[in-house]
Amino acid sequence: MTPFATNLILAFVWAALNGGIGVSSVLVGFLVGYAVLFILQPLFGASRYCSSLFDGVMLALYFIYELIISSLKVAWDVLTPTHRSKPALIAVPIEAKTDAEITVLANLVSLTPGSLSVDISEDKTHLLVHAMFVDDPEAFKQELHKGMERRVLEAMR
Amino acid sequence: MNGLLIACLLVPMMTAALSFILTSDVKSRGVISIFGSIALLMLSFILLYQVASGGPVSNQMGGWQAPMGITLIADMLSAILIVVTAIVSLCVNVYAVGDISRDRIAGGFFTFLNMLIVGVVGAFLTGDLFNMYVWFEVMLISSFALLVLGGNKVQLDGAVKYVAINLISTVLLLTAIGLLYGLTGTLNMADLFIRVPQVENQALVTVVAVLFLVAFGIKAAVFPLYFWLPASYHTLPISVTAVFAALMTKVGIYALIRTFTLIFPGEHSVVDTTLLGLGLVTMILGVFGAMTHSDIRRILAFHVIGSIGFMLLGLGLGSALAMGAAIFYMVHGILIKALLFMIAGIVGKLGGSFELSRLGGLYQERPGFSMVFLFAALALIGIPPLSGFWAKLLILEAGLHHDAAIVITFVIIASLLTFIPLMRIWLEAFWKPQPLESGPKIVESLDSDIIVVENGSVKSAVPLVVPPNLYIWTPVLGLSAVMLIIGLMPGKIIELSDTAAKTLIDPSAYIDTVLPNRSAAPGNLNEVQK
Amino acid sequence: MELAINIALALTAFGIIAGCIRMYKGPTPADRIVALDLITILLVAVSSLLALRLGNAAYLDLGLALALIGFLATVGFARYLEHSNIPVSDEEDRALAKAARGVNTATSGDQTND
Amino acid sequence: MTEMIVSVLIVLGGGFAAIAGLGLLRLPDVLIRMHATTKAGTLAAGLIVLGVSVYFASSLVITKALLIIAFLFLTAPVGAHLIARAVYRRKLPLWDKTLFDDAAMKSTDKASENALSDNADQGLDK
Amino acid sequence: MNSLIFSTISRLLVGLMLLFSVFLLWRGHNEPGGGFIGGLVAAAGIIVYGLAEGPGMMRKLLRIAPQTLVLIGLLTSVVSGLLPLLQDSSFLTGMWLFIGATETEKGLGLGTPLIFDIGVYLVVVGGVSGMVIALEEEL
Amino acid sequence: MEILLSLLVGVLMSVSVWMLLSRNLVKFLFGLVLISNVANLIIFKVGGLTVGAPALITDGGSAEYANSLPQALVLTAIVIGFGLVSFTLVLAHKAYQAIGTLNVDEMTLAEKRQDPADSEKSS
Amino acid sequence: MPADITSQTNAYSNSEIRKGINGSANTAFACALISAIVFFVAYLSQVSSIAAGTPWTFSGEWVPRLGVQLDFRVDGLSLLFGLLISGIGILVFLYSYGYFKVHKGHARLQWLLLSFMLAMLGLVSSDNIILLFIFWELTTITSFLLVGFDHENTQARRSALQALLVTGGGGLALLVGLIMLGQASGSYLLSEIIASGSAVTEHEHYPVILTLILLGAFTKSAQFPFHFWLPNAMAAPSPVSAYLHSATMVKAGIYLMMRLQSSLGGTEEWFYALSIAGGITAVWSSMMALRQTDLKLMLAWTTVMALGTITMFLASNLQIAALAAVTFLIVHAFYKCALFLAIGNVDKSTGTRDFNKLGSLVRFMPITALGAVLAALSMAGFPPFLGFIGKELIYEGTLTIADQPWIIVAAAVAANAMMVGIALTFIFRVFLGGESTITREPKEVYAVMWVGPVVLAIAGLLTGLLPGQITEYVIQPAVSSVMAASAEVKLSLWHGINGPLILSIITVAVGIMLFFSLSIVSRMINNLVEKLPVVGDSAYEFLLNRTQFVASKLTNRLQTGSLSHYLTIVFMAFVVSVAVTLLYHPVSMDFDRLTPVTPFIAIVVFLMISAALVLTFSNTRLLAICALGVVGSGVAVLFLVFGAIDVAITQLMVETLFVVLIATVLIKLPRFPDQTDPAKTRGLRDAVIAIAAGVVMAIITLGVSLTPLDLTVTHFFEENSLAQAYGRNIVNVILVDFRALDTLGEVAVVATAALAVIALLKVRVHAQGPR
Ligand code: NA
Ligand code: NA
Repeated sequence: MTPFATNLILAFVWAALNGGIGVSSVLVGFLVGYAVLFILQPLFGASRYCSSLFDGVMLALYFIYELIISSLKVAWDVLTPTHRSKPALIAVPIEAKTDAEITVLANLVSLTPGSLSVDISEDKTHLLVHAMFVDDPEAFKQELHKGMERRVLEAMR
Repeated sequence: MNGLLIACLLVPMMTAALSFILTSDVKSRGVISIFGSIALLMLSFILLYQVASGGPVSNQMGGWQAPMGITLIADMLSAILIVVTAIVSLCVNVYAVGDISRDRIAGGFFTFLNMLIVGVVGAFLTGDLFNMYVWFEVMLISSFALLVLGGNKVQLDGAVKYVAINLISTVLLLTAIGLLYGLTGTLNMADLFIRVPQVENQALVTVVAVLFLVAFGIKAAVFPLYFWLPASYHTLPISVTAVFAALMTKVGIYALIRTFTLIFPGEHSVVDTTLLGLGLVTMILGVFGAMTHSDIRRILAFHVIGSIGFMLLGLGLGSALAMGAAIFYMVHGILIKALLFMIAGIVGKLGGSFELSRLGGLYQERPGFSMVFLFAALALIGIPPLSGFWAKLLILEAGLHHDAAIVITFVIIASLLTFIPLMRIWLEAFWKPQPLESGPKIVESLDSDIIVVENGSVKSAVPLVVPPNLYIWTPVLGLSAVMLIIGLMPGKIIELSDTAAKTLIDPSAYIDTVLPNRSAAPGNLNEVQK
Repeated sequence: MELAINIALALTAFGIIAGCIRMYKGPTPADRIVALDLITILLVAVSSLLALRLGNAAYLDLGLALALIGFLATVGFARYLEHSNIPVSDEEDRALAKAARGVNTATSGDQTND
Repeated sequence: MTEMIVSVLIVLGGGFAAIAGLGLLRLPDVLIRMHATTKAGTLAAGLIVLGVSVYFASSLVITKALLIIAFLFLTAPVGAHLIARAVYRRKLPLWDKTLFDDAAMKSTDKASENALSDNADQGLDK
Repeated sequence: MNSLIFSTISRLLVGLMLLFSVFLLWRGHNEPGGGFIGGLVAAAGIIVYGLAEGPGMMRKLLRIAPQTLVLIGLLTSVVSGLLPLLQDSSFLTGMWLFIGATETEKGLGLGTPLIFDIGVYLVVVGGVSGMVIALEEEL
Repeated sequence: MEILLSLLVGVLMSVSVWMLLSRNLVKFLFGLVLISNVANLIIFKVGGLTVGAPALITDGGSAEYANSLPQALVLTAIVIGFGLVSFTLVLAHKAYQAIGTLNVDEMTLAEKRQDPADSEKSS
Repeated sequence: MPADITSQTNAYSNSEIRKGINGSANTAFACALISAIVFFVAYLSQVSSIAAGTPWTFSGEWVPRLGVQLDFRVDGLSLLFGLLISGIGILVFLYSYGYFKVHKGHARLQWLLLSFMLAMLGLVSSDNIILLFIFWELTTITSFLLVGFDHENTQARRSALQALLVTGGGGLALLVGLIMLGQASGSYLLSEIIASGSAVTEHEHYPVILTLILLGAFTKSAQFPFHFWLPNAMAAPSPVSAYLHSATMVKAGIYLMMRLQSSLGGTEEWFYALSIAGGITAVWSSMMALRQTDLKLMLAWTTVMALGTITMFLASNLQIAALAAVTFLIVHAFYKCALFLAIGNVDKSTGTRDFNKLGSLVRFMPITALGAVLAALSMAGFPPFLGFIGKELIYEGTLTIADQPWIIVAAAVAANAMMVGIALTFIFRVFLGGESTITREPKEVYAVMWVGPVVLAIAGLLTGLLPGQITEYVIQPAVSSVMAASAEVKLSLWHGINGPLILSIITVAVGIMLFFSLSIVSRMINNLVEKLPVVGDSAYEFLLNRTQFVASKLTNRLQTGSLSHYLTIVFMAFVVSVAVTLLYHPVSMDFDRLTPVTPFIAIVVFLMISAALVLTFSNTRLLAICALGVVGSGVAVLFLVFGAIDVAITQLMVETLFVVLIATVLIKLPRFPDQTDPAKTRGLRDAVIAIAAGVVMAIITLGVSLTPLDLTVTHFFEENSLAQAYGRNIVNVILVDFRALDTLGEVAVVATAALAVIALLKVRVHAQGPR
């Protein structure tokens, strides 16, 4: 996506926020969006920013689904009188290389039922995960590596 | 002249901003600031002229009529005080160029100084109680900034107390204003004059009045609320102390005068008696404090408190005569405090210390400068025909007029005791020969970056004691000249003070200026007056 | 509808109270931060419910602002937790306090600090 | 109909809010509690906000609601991560049934351990 | 904070927050919001970014010294108040310009109060982020 | 309602004064934040309480609005309070750095006692 | 820095600098001398017209509001003083020129003396009492500077301060007294006050006025118990002592009493006050004079004695008393000034003033000796000097006025005998006889230095021989002024053998005896003095130290340096003042106006109160912050519920931002100290103050919220927000339009706070900074 497109999106978001897609509000929205982009210039190249924004929106939708599942599971554990959990802190080796990949992976892990990203090793090779229901750590690692991580990498590469 | 009042406010504000933005050069900032203060001085004289010739001047902000919009109004009291503020501002600005270190200026010294003036002028000009709170805060935060700028540990220690106690006062003030709004539904001070007597629950009005007394009492450094002042003033660079000593507490006094003449006049005689009593105690304790200390700055700081007591007497006695005396005393007090602190700064620069035991020989070394100090000290003590004498004479006359024997007695005692600390400065710093001490000693720091360590004759740190320069002498001599003129020709200022006092006692001109259509209002002015 | 709002408010209020209790009990600073985080998020819920109840969508603006700014608080606290010298639990805190008092009394006799 | 949907959404949201609170109270250690708050709490707020947007059904309100949800879902996992990381690095006490398999993180550990011992000293030095 | 996840997300957030802040500023005259709230949101965005990336990046983001930004904001407010003096009204009197006004619709209202609010916004953004930058740099 | 809120004001006032009087500067700071809240609450409360009628003019909406003036005052006060409290916070930090304590009773550098004996000696 | 000053001090030996000094000193001397001559001549030119009853007057405007105008009026009394001041001034300036020729402070001294003379002349010529006071104070200040002239000497500094405090304090009393006098008589003009006759003595405030004015006069004229400063003031150089402490300044009090005698006198109060003070002063100072071996001190004490004597005479309102006082005043001015100057010459030449070490100075400094001996003879009251006439008048007066003549007469004889004794000591143990133990050979002084004593001594002789002129032109007009009625007086050396003459003879006899037994007498007096209670100097010292002590104690007790102490007092003041007000003005409450409580609010309030209590007892910082956060959020929720959305948003954001800031800062701050063992009483006191503060605040808030609120202003905003300010958010419109000035100030606060914080954070703190 070009910066212009991003700008256009921002313009429409603005117009929507202002309660109606009209000529004047889109125009103002475009100006505001341009200002925001201008301000953000030093952060990174505009194209980089655009893709991040797009992924963000897409992944957000995915999160919602995952979130509902995980919440229900936690709710179950909270509401039943006994704690069935077998918590563990597991350093899972990861393949994800870029910051964006790692971030998405980590956040997805956090929103997945029963797991929470805790830390990333300094060399970015391991993701420390706190899991609520772990019987076998190695199995857990495999599952995360093969399941979640592959899906994320496929989506992003 | 729609813009005159607001110009008095905006000139220092824009000076504050522009001096910082336009340049990072230390001297240029000072020059911009000096020009700003000259502009303010000119404006203030125009204002005084207008008020003197045509009565109170007012302007509604945003064009919204009173009591809805905020009123800026200058009556005689405000106009006088703004002129005096502008004089102090100009003097301190010039002095600061020669005195303040580069670090402090880089940190925004002139911005803060001008913002302080904004707050002071705003407080003097506003006709709206909440707006007054806002200007008080502008003044307060600027003073905080000046207080800590480039600070060493002693300065920070003093700042903690200053900040803490003043913040309490701020909160109490805000509460009091809120409560008064809850009782009357208005914040306009002229409108309050009309509405306060209409409040059914007068007991609550009295309670709120007491809250105001406490809140402004802290600002004005009234006993037993003055602790912040001697805790901090002596830790500051002289330029800052000069402007603090001259203006900060006087704004509190102004607020007390304004509140208790306009909003809670007459019938709250309990408050008046209390003010009188507090004034007496403050006066004596101020002098006692000055007698206790041997650091020139601390001596003078306590004198600031002592003079607060004098000013309260005028308000406490409550007549136009007494109020006029208090206003004259205020003018004298503001200028003489600024002058004395600036002189103390020169003493520090010449003698390398503010501690009397380490000073000496200045009379021999600098006879001319000694005379300037002596002149200022005698003016403070109230030796005729200097300004302090007229202030004292006015207060004594007012006191005698009221047959207030206790007041007279206290004034006499305080005046007599005032001799002791000031003459001690003279005896020790000027007359006494320079002490020659042996052994290592740390000469007091005059500024954050000036530390002198002496061991016998060997100085083991760089003595950065700056000799006074033209920037420092000019305001001192200029202000001395002003004081001399006031002393020799006090008539005009006494006349203006009397006019101001009359406007305070009978605020109908003030009210009419703010609320020209008030005849429709139910409050009958004549009933409310004393 | 009215009932639903009241039930939802009550349940959310319960969540907030639970958060307050956890905040009070600790025992680790992290527990408190987590509790504060939850309270912030639930305040977003409360403001939305108030929008419903008072029939004014303007209350949603508060939710929006809170959602943004609440994150800032969490980040700030997390950093505080990670970098500060605060004890990791109330127990450690008490132990440290006791030790500090011991040192105090050992060195400076009658001096009491509070 | 709208009212029905709104009611369901907000009561459900309220329910999750209560569960999050309950979880915070009942679960054994801070990391496990975070599972409850980050997930159930975020969901609770999201559902209720959604309910509000359904009720008002204007583009402005919907945009606002979506923005709230987006903000929450972007920030919740990050916030959780930061707190959890601090818990881990500061070695806060965890439930004794917790299994540790974090050998690969040692490099990160070293630094924080030093920091911790320094801090402990500071703690005494008041 | 030196967290990869945090810094990645913070870049995203700061954009959203700035946009939202301008929205709040713009709508403040008619809906909840205004210069102060908008400024705070913007500052919060900048702070989030700063916490993730360090104070140096915050300075880079602001481009001019925060003190200057603050004072420019103050001057903006002052100047917005001075404009009406040109047509001999009092300080801070609102002056309005309606773009695309018709008989029924007032159109897009631009007034000195908005400029005033922009000044407030700038002061808050500069002030709050400046404080945090200074604090971060000092610690 | 009035009694309940007055009770709240009273309790909060007491707690803030208690905190302000504590010897620890950080506690003082907390007390300061709290007492600012009390002041704001008082202004807000004495300005009259109207449930759920934001001072936003809607076309054809009811003419009943919550009292807008105290709101504006409180808003101003909050902002000002923020400025002051932030400053105080940083001051506490710097003071600790310089003086090495947060105990206000130990912060007496600026006011060295002047003994009567001392002053006699020097005169 | 200190080193520089010593080098500067030494640098005065440098001849170039000396030339510079002489240059400026010559200018000063010329100014002083010319002024004195001009004034003297001017006064002389007025003599005949004033003697004829036409005073010289001048009126100018100054500060009409205060009634302080430039009113001058020279009548007989003023003329007498004016002649003395300017005439003696000429001699003293001349003398000083020689005395200080090479002194570094010569110019300064001449200027000071000139200022003093002008102040003194102003004092005696003012017709306006406030103007008189202004000059009065100026003499105090100039004399302070003159007494402390030798300022590097500790004793000089102490004496100067003492003189200043005593006379300055008296001056303050005098000021009040004069204002009251003005108010009582309805005028600040002396001529009108005097003309108003007994109006003042019949006024209800008369005793107060009298007391205050006499306090001023007594301190200035060194009357008991304020006499002590005068001998101490002898730390001043000789010409200063001669001028100020014998001839002029100390007579200012006398002048005032003479001036006001006609309006304040004639009452019992006046009589007893003056006669008792004067009597004690005379007797006490006579004794003290006999103790001294330092000639200058001896003279100083005799001055005090003379002042006492004059005061005693002024007690009576008889003409003979006034005559005696006026005459003695002149006599005393002549001989005392001459003697002081002579002693100055002796001191200068020999380096000592101890009469035991001096002797037969006539051989070395004959001219000085001539002047001194003639003056001493006048002092002893030998004919044909004016002193003789003065003494005769004293006896005549004593015999006339005293109720109990024999006691007073005895006292007068004793005092005069002492004078004789001392005069003989001067003559025979210093100048004409006696043994000298000094090592260096004294030389006669410059002409300018002996001209003073000689002229004055001769004046004493000539006026004694030919009293007619001085009586007609000076004494009679002066007495008329004192009496406020034209007086007819005649002076002559010989009155025939009468009571006074017999007393004079007795006096001389006793005096001679005294001269021979001086050492015994002084030892006896010394023994006596040791047994007497503390007076004078030590009382002053005691009072000063005590005041200083109390001041320090009180200041240190209040200004402890501890913030918690300050805050405790501040809050106590707040609680007590409000509580007392509430007690005296009970607040009535209209409970019908209460609105019902909703459960939601109740829960919020409950949570807030709980959180506040947690905050009170929290020992961990994080818990405290969290509790604070809960309270803050609760406040926000309350704002929200009651329709303040903007405020709520702001509150929450500010709260959060603050929490972030505090969390950042707390990283670097120490944890809360342990509070398990707080000082119990302190905790209790704090708790009481805190609870009381809460209670009063709750009561006030409740009271105010139950008061109906006038919503005019708010309604105006609501009506005009959209219509005239084009905004729907009323709160925002208030902020940016209706009350935009508040917001401007608020923005200024935020801007300044930000700048301040940034600047503060840049401060480099030196852990071992300056103390
Ligand atoms: Na002051
Ligand atoms: Na009054």
